[in-house]
Amino acid sequence: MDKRARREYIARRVAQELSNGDVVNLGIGIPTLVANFIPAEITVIFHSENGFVGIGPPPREGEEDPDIINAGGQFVTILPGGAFFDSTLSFGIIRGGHLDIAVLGVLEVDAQGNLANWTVPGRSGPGMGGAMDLVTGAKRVIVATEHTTKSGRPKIVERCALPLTGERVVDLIVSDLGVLEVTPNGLLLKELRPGVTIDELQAKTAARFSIQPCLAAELGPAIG
Amino acid sequence: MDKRARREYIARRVAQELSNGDVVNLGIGIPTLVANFIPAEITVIFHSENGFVGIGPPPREGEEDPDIINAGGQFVTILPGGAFFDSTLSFGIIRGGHLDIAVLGVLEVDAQGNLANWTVPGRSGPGMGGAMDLVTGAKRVIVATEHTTKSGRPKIVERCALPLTGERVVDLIVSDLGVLEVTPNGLLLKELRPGVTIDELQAKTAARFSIQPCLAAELGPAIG
Amino acid sequence: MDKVTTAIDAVKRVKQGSTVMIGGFLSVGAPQQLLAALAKQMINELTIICCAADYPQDGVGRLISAGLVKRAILSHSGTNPEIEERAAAGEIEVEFIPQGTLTERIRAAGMGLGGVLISTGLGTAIEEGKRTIEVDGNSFLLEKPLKADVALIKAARSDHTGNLVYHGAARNFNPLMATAADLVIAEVEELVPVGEIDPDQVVTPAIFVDLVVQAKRRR
Amino acid sequence: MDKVTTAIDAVKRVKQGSTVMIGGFLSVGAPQQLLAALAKQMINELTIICCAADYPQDGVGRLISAGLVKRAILSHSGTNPEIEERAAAGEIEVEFIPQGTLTERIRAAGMGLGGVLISTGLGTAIEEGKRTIEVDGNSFLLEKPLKADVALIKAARSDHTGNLVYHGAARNFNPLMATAADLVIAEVEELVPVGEIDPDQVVTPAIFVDLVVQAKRRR
Repeated sequence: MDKRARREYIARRVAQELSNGDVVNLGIGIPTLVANFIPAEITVIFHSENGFVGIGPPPREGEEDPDIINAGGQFVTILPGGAFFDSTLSFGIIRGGHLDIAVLGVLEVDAQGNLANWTVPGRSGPGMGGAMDLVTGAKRVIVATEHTTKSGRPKIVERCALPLTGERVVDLIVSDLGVLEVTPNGLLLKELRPGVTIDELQAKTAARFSIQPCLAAELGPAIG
Repeated sequence: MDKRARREYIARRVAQELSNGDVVNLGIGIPTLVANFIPAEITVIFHSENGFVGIGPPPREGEEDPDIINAGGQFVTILPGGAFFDSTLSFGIIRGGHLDIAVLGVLEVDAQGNLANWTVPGRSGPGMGGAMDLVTGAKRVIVATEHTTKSGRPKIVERCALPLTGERVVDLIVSDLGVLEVTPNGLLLKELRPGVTIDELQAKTAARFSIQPCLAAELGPAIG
Repeated sequence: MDKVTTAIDAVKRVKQGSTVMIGGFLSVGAPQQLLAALAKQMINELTIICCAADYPQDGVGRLISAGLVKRAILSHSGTNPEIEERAAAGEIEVEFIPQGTLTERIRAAGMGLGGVLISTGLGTAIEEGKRTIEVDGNSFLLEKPLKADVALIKAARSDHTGNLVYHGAARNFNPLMATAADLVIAEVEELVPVGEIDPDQVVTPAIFVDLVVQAKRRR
Repeated sequence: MDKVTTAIDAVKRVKQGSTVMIGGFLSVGAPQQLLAALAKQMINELTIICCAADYPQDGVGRLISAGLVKRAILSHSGTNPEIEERAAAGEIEVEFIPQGTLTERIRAAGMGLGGVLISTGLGTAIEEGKRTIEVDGNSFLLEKPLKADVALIKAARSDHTGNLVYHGAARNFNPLMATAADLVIAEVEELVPVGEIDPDQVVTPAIFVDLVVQAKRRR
């Protein structure tokens, strides 16, 4: 599977977590791709933390409105039924429990649901932007990430070493190898991507995890 | 002087305290009359705590907009350049230092600038409404009141006996007998209404006050 | 998602003993039709959170007159002698909150704040039972968020998904209450198709609104 | 009161060492003409409060590139390598605040709150130096109001007294900053006579605005 296919797999799998009517914020990178895979039978409302709900598709060339960008700075559109507002209301939506799901990428995520994605030691920037608000405020936080860094280092770890974005905030981790839930008892593997072996996932994960009983049964008596 | 003349005297005198561009909130009763006496050379913006700036004159009969009332529940109009807003912004204007002057009536006001105007013991109501916010938030609080109650009891007292609306909040007291400033050293009589004697004012005031030097000089060497 | 329903069906979602926020200021901007429907359903033991007690049989006064209110949290009751009589008789427990503090406490619930620091009421009876917090040498009262099970609000105009626009001083508490309740029911004077309200002019975005009921415009 | 003036005359009111709030999100909604005028005036030693560092020579990046900024309080700088270089060189002191906390701190100053309680940043580096307050068993950080000497903001439309209307995502921090500075200067794309803006549609009432400067509309 090439990089593009891996990223699309993750986005498509995250999209299955969404329900009709959900208000959803998608972070930059893989999370943004989720919008392309929303099941046809549901309507989801996308929130842009710079001040609107109802993000639509990118405008046609020459039809860009310079005042309508997403939080990543790209030209977008607003759908009929959308609304603009100021930044206090935008973050009030996030903090006040009005945002059903936030989907974000990470540098590291750990077995307790801690998440690090905003800075590395020794750099002054780039700042957390709205990431801390999103992970703290969203009713459900889904991490959408490749399972390892480019150099093959695991991103899912026993305990984050990088400065945290949020403490015990992650609910679900969707990677190109599988789906792990963060439970009070630690990580629970719920799915393997078809074709991925438990050995491969285990080798690329730097945290302990248990295996959901029905998946364990599928995998055979030797596992779990 | 009849009651109406006394009330108009107070309102007219309060109006002289306003400056061009001031944002002003007028309470119910005598304070409302202040709007009738704004000097022609200045523009004052009236704030209505139920959600707008730019209170205009009452509508002609039959032209009432049922959604445009003042905080006393009477039909009013909005002037060109006015704006409607919600109650958080309306009280944010008051609390945030954007309201230059609040003019209110009182049950009692005392030598320390404490003010009581919202309730009497033994009653459940009627509640403070926006009065506590107004006296705490306005940059300058002017009390506009008849000097005594209907039964002749002084309203300006050494120490309020009634439940307070605000502590050390009053800047100026304008009554039908004169004008008193609340200073860190207590009350300072700044003006007597023409025709009122210092003895009359003293007899009807239940608080100590000093007399502003230039007024004392006018009144003669025996006083002050 | 079309959220339009009838007043009666909407208020059936209010349960006995619910905490209900009600928009309006002296009944201007009050959801009169929803209140009438609620009074008709005789859902009682309510705790109401509102700006003022309005008038007998008008605005929230409709619920008070119908005997459905157990507790009222509000800033002013002077226009409604019935609530004062019922309070004196021990039928209604009344809690007064300064109006500006009430607005911020509702907003705090809606915007996910743990509380706000306000100086209004320092040195008065309002201090009782509240924590005082010093910040840089100044004292403030710690005011907690105020949430409700249901908000009954009123707007001038809505699309079928609940994007709301208000008119005049009827806006008042409605936009804040829309953010601070588990279920938000909006009574609206005019109902338009989705896309007709300019997204720059929406005051309450549809994501805050659960049900929309069309009212007759009074004028 | 006509508050219309030129960009150059308006920014002369900004003094060396001032704290300046600047609207905009990645330069959308930034008062470009006011920023250009300020950079031209070479008023330096500024503390800026803004959402992000925008881009080199664009938005607040104009002030950073011109070397006028001593301290920056913001939520994100990733789009502007120059601020990171200057921070590394010790020329600019940078303080990062979570974006939603930044919005509430600015609003708290504007609305006269002594502070707000926010859970964002608990368990992270953001906790450092902040008081933790427990409310009903939950922990929150006490976040203080954030005020400025001057706010430079941008709106789509204004009348001559400064009633402001915004367009699209260019609204962002502008309405809140309008409430939280001693002097508020608004750059506006379109200027109309008083009375032309529907009082129901005003977002920032003129009482918050001191000076209005007409900008060229970009499109």
